Amino acid sequence: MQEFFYMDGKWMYIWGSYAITLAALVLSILFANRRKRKLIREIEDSLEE
Amino acid sequence: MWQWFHKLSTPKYYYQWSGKWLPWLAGLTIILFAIGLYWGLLVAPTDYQQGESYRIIYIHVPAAWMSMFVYVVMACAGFVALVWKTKLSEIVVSECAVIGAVFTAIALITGMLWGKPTWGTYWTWDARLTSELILLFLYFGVIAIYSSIEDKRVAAKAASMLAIVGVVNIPIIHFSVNWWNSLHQPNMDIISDKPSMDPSMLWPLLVMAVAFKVYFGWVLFMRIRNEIISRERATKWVKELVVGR
Amino acid sequence: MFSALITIIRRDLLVAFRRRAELMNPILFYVIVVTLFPLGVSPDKEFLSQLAPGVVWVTALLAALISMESIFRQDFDDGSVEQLFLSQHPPTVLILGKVIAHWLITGLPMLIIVPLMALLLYIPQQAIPTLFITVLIGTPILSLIGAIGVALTAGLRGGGVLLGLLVLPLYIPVLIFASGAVSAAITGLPYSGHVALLGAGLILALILAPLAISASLKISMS
Amino acid sequence: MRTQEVSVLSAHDLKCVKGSTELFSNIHFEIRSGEALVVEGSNGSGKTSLLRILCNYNSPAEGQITWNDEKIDGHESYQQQISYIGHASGVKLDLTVLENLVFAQRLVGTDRQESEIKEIIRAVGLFKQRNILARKLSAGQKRRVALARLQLEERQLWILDEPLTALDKDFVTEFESVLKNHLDQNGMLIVTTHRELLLPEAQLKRINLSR
Repeated sequence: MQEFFYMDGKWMYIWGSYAITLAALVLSILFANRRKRKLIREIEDSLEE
Repeated sequence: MWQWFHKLSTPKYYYQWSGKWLPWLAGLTIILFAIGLYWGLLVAPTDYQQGESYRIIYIHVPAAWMSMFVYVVMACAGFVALVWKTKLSEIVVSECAVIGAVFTAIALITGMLWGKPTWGTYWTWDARLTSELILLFLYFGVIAIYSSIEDKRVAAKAASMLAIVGVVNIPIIHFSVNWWNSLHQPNMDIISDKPSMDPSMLWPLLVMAVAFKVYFGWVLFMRIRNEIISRERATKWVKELVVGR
Repeated sequence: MFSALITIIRRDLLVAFRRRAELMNPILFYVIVVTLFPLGVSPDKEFLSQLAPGVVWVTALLAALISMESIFRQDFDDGSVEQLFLSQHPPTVLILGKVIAHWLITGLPMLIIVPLMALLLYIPQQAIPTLFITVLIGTPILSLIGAIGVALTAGLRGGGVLLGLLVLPLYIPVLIFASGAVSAAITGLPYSGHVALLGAGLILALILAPLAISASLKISMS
Repeated sequence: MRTQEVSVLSAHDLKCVKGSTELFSNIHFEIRSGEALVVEGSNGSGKTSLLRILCNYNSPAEGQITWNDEKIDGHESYQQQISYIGHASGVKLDLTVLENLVFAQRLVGTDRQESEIKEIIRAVGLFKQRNILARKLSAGQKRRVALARLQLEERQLWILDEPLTALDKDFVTEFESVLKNHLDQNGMLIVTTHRELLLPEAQLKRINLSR
């Protein structure tokens, strides 16, 4: 298992690029979700007045 | 069929329709990514020439394909926005610009991280990387013009126009960059556009490509729904939606 | 139709000549930027003549970009853009006339300083005709594509930088083939292929750009 | 001015939205040849926006506009029936009065002799200034150049945004007769103005946007 992560010496590049890609994809989804919650809160506030 | 398509382009109906699809898109994306990553990282054999570092293609190539695919989708939405002036297509244009830029950035970064072990340097003025960089500038252009106009409907039309002008120029830029590259640099790219790898390496790539497309659907739907709520906040159905939540 | 084209070219040239002092600005800007390169890089003859095609054409792109703004700026301010769309003649013809007039004011003068540039950058004698041809065919493309960008950003603040971001990526093919032609000529290689592609680009731009400019103006005016 | 055929311009439940604020909604009107529509409303009520929508420079958020029962959006010759004066008079500052009018009418597609153009310049009281650069004219004089262009273009539908601003008193009455003359020859007029226009009530229709 250990040598799987080692990727014969090039682990930094492989896992680096996978980490960056998956981070970017997941963050896009989280930001979209965060914006949705923020929008709904804004609309709720505006409805209260 | 046309009637349904026309009905779908009204924000209210689209919001309900897409609501049903979101969980499916999310689930399918996660499953496909799991299969693709497992297959590409664990099952696929080591490349005789590049060793393990070739596995980066399982995200680099799909991201590069998506960066082009999203631009074409954006340009088509732009065409619909300018001709039929539907509100939904205008929203698709502005949201695609951001998603496309993200995919292009991913393709660039993974391309550089792949270049280091393969060619020894992070950046080479390789034809594909250069075209990808110019594509990123085109995306920034669309995002910049959209954000610099206050009235969102006019901004969307301007962005649509630029997307259409851009999509006409992409093949020209691609051709001229390839020609320029072949002139100045002996041909160095290891994997040609259509990877002639043996099937065991190819299948995970196709699975990842589909995974990226389904992911694109998921994040696009989410962003469109957000923009619909934001723009239609004054309407009754949005207020009911928010209260009813 | 053709008379309308000539009319709007004459009008814009007349307007430009009323402010004769400003006519020299694009050329002066061009020469100054060209002189920056030897100062910034190195005055060595061998090095400069190899760098020359790129310098000439990157500067041409920047000069075109900076002088693009003036094509619709005045029309938006004095309200004559609206009149373009009320004319019996199709707006694309009038717009093409405006771009031709703008090119005659900012693009064509570049031809005058081609010999000077060749001198400053040690461009060998036999490459000068190529330089002339590429400037003659290339700069109209820059004006046509640039006008699309100006039409989209006319009413916006921060127009200059935004215009650059929009238009420079679209200028890249012209840069590649034009500087390619000049460097080929310098090294004695055939350059007719590059010039032919530039010509094709010009025809494509002449046909498509006015349509895009007209649509973009309608968007900016709405 | 030769009389033109009868035309009808009608608008049904027009609504205009600027950014996220609604300017006006369900606006209806119909004007035939020989009639004028005065658009009233407080500042910022969307008068200029309505005029620009009627020129088809902008499309309304909702509603329909028809010219002789044909939708104006995509209508191939509707805009060629219009003469429009916006807040800016469409006058080139670096051209003289005469040059402005010679080029304007030729670009619009009419081909008048220079003598006729000079005649119109005399009518608007700018004959002495005909060779002066428009840059040196006062706002009122620039407005008169635009009004001169109006008469040269000989279009059926005049859409004027505050045409009388900066005009001195005696010229206004003269211009009102030009408008009346235009209406009598099957012309049509849509105008916004703060100053009351002395036009026969029978030919006048009004709408108010700020209601």
